[in-house]
Amino acid sequence: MSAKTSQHPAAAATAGEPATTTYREAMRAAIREAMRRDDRVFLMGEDVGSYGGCFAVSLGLLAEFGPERIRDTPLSESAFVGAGIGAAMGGMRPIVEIMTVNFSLLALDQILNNAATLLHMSGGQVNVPLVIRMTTGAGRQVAAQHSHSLEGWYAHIPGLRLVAPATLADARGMLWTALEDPDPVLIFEHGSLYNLRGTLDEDAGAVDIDSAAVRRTGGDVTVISYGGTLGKAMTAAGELAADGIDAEVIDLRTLRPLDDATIMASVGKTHRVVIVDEGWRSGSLSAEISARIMEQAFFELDAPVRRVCSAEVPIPYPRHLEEAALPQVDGIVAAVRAVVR
Amino acid sequence: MSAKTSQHPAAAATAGEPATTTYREAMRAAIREAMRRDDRVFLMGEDVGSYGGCFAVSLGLLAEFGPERIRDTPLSESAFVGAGIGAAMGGMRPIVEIMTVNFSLLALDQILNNAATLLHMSGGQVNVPLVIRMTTGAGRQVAAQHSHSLEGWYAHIPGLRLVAPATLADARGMLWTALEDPDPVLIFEHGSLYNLRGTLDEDAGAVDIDSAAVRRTGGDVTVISYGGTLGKAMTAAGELAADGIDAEVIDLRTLRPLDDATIMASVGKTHRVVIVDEGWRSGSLSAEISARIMEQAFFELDAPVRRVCSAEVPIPYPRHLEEAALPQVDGIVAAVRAVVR
Amino acid sequence: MTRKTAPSTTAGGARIPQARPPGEAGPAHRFDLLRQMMFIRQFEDKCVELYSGGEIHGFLHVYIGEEAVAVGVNSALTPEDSIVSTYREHGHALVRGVPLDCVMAEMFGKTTGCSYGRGGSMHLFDVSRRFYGGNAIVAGGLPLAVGLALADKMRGDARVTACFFGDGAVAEGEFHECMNLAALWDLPVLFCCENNRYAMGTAIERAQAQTDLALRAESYGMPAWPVDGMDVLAVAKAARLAAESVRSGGGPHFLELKTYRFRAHSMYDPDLYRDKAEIEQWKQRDPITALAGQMRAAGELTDTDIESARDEIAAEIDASVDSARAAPAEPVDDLTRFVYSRRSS
Amino acid sequence: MTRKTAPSTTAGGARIPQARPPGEAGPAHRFDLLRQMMFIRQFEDKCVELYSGGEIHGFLHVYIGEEAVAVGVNSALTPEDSIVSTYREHGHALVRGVPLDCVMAEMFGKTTGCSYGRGGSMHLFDVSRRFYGGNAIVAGGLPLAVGLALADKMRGDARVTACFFGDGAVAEGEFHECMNLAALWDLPVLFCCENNRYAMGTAIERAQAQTDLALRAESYGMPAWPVDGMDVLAVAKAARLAAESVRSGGGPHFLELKTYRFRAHSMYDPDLYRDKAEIEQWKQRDPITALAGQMRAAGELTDTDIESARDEIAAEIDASVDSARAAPAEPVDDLTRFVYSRRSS
Ligand SMILES: Cc1ncc(C[n+]2csc(CCOP(=O)(O)OP(=O)(O)O)c2C)c(N)n1
Ligand SMILES: Cc1ncc(C[n+]2csc(CCOP(=O)(O)OP(=O)(O)O)c2C)c(N)n1
Ligand SMILES: [Mg+2]
Ligand SMILES: [Mg+2]
Repeated sequence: MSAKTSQHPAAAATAGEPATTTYREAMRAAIREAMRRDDRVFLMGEDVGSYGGCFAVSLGLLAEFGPERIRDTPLSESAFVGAGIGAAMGGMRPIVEIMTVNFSLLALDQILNNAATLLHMSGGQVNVPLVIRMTTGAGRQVAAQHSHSLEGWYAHIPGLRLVAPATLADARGMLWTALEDPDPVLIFEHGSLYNLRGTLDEDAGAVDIDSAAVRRTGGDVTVISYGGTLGKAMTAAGELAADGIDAEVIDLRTLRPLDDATIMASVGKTHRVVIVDEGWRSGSLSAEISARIMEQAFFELDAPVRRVCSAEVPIPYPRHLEEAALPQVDGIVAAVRAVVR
Repeated sequence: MSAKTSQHPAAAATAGEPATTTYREAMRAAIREAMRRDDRVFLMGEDVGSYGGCFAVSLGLLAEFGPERIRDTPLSESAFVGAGIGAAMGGMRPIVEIMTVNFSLLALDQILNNAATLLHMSGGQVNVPLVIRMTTGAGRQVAAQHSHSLEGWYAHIPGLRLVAPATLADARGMLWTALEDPDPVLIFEHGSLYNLRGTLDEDAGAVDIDSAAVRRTGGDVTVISYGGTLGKAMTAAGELAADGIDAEVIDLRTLRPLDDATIMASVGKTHRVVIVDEGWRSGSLSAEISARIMEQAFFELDAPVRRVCSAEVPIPYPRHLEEAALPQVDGIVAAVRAVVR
Repeated sequence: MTRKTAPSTTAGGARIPQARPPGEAGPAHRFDLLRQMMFIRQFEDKCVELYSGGEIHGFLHVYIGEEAVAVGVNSALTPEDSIVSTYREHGHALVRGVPLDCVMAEMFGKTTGCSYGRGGSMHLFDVSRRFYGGNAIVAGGLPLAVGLALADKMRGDARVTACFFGDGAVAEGEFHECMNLAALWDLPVLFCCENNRYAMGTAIERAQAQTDLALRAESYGMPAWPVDGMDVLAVAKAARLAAESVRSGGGPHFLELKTYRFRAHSMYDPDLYRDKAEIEQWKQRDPITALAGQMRAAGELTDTDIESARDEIAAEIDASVDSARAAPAEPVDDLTRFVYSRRSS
Repeated sequence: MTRKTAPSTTAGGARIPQARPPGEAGPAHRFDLLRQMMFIRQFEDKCVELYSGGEIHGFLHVYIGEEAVAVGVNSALTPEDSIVSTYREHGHALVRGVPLDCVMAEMFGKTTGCSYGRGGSMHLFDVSRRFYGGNAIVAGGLPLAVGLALADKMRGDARVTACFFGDGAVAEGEFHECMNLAALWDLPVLFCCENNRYAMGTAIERAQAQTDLALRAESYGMPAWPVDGMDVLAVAKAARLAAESVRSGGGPHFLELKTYRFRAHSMYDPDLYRDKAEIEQWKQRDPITALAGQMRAAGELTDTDIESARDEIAAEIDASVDSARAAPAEPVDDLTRFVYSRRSS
């Protein structure tokens, strides 16, 4: 796996016929394209149809594809996720939308004990070519039960692939590649990204889902992030640059399997690392990344790896408390300063 | 929090009136004592009553306490765990038994979004003095869906306390302390321990559930383990001692909050660490421990922290493959040799 | 075990309990119910305004159109009873007696809020009034209600736990597990299904194979009746009957309260999935105008009564807004307080 | 949506389908069913022996006493249909045609096993025969069956997916969600509830508020019948009727197959929770002796027929044990193979 260097979407695209769009629209375009290309593909989940998706991702698709393929489900997370697994076993290519990661716990048994396990347990017979999309993360003042970032848990499960598109190009391009994977792929879309605006080539299409991307090159420190925190990491890097600290920013893109090569290459260059992760610190994905750097690049490190994570509290409703609980630009900047000191 | 040094149960007890017993019986004695001491305490779960508990822990208790307090439930993990939460809110002190961690996923929403969250989310009003016991771990050839070690996931959740008794004294003593906690406490009992035999003082009783224990002191390397792998770590330490490598073995005992002080004190002494964890390596509790050592004791380390974990595969049925998938004494010995090299 | 009830069916398909509660309450009682509904309505109208004005944030699910359910059911409860509700729970909290100022301050996220400002609209709590929230996971409150009732039953307390949830929740596995458990153990739970015909944008016909939810509940061997949820007197009557039966050891009961929400699911919802005509039709059955009309016809109510009630309520609500605005926000340093009981910072 | 069926009730309380399938099959068919049941029985007797002898490990859940269910239901299926089962699935796999040698080798954890030795007793798979396991999470297979049926329906394939599960599974939330989904979407699933009256040590009366499981299933608006699960001909008949209806677009059907397990739940179970007399009573209704008795009475069967069948089967089973013993174990280096399709090692 090799790292690819690409621009943060805030920067203008440089090739093709760039059009202004949003992350939401890019995701929708990806679903539409998949539905058109392969009639085994269908979208299933709560309110994906007449409501248009709880984040309006699938708005308009019901009219185009009809209720068989844009399939509203009852509030039965375990059953419809499991039905997605069964349909995938039966030859379809379902895209199952779980409104948010918060509700995915109700389907976790199906995801772990069936989707992730059937292939190995059956000795290679039962493939589950399923894609599950879900929104993750906090930041909209929706309080303790609606603000989880639990992708780290899913990244623990052998048999799954996890991706977290953080850019328009990835929102547009990861789905098709995920659908072509013979194994289950989970797509985590951070709720704060849907309105992200930028440009995307008219011919933007499938992208790899194997490698991390270096979104900003730099030599002083490596900042590792993904999904909803990439923008904060980029902003922090900008602020640090003004102070003469040159940060390299990695967007993990794929949370399982992790692209160790890209991470270690950067560590080998900068010797200092800050990991940004919206999960609660203890036991978050950031812990695994830190442990791997310990194992694979200990002697490259000039300072201990630092983590900027969420406070270990149920996310509270008031804005100032929610902000205090989540990773913020200031915290990233401070952590970087501490490691480059 | 301070570390306490104590003997592994394989060694003879030294005080009081020692009696031979098993981990299973110690656990049962703890439940019996709690039921006698506090009539708000009751035990609820699948087959805890007339079957006697799927691991025979509660055998005989139905006869003593009757079906109201030794309460068999239908196969409805989410409902009876949630009912335990509600009963705790209503003033009872329920002990809910989930047969195994594998099935606890069906109740995870209740544990995370209610048990762990209600106190904070209600601004301090709603206490949930609930104890949940469950068996964890592999080793009995029960294959992919029945061999999980997911305590690391629970250790991610703010609001929970997690303990993993690895000795007879802890099996006997942790429950009462957990019941006295105003917040939810999860007890993870490794399935391979129930037949552990040893001696226990007649007057053995409540023990702290805050601190890790140094089960073997040593100066060359720190081996951190808990629950089902403690015995393997002790055996490995014995083998290593024969080779002149003097290992300190820490039994974490409490998986959340982690007793950082005991860990870092040992690291400060040995400068070398191996963590043993039956969870799948990526994203297991071992990752968090490694990350904390990175953060708190980086400059003490003479070698990168190593982890001995389960292979990242659904646990297969055949004995030789299951053994290959789990942490074993040989692997611990090899890892220690690699870090002390 | 056999089915415990077989409610009679009227011509129109709506089934009403066969036994009748003792004599109806008088005009003062009716006026009280009316005023409670008006109170909820005006509170929520104000919340919508404050949300649009940027003073309330996050999710806001209003109950406008459904007020008769909370008011009617609550009228059958005593202060010793318990309530478990959903994210659409302003009405339940207010009629339960959670002080207006505390509810309003909670909407603002202030420390004078009934959940200390931590929860906001979806997580109102008041344990002193046995109001156990405010649960935002659909069907997530049902097991709590079952557990509260279990505690009462084990201790011999003759309490009712009223548990509110929507038609959408009926599809969740937890609903099933809880119905079975409550029926199996004969627990004192009053299940109150607020059937407003939609779960977000999903009409009940597209979510339930069996849309007669009372019939479904009955299959667990529990008395279950559909009730006109737009008629507060009907709700009050059914709830009284059911609550009395629950309280006196009759085991769990289920009320299917047929109602409708006049506004969108939440402030995020563009409400594209239902006919405007359907909404207008249901608005004709507004529970407040309906009761007011009846009372006016019976000569129990004048326009002045209504206007002065409205004005009083408006003044109370305005005052609560002022006090919420003025109330202190929680200091950031207290963020980790109450994660655990013993480690408050 | 209204209830789709109202089966008639006989005096004894057992309800049988009103319509009758066309003429019964003849003696050859009956002998075939008998032999299949004997096959399962002898296979499992051997497994118990091998377990005690330390050659089979882990969990072993035998089906002894319940054979009529798998045999009867399977007789109504075609090779194009799909099966989803539980951890008590030796019988289902064998009647489905998964080769004996492969099933036996799987018990031994050998690479010639039907799941390559990876799964053991609880996880038999044979995708070539549309046998989709072998699920050890109670009720965990139901959503898979719903999904397989959804795929068939979307593609227009006229398949039936037969989904087996126990009475205990009925209490799980997943059961409810799947019943509703299958009924709502009219999916071609044949739900086969093996009601053996116990979930491990928990008798159905202590687990289900409504022990009439067919009645419960009906509440989802799906045809549901109780069937004498000790009578293979009754099972075959009901299954044929139900499967034909499912196959021809009649939506999901539910069979409650009343049966009993003669042995403990698993090899770990000391079986302390039920009366020995109860077990003996049920053994009087052994489906194999019952059918054999009927056939003998009708002059269709001689003792020699039985003995030679038994001997043939025994020889086949012994051969399968030999071949399983001789088969290779998977090399440890292949441990991570098939975690992902593309990264086999
Ligand atoms: C388990 C779960 N799934 C999905 C959601 C998102 N959601 C919130 S409310 C709602 C609709 C619930 O409908 P209903 O139960 O009828 O209650 P109503 O909102 O109509 O009062 C949905 C889908 C959730 N909160 N929890
Ligand atoms: C979700 C879940 N909970 C608990 C168990 C443990 N367990 C295995 S089988 C069983 C009993 C199931 O009873 P039933 O559904 O009636 O099937 P039977 O064993 O009688 O065939 C239990 C409790 C499990 N495997 N899965
Ligand atoms: Mg609704
Ligand atoms: Mg059973």
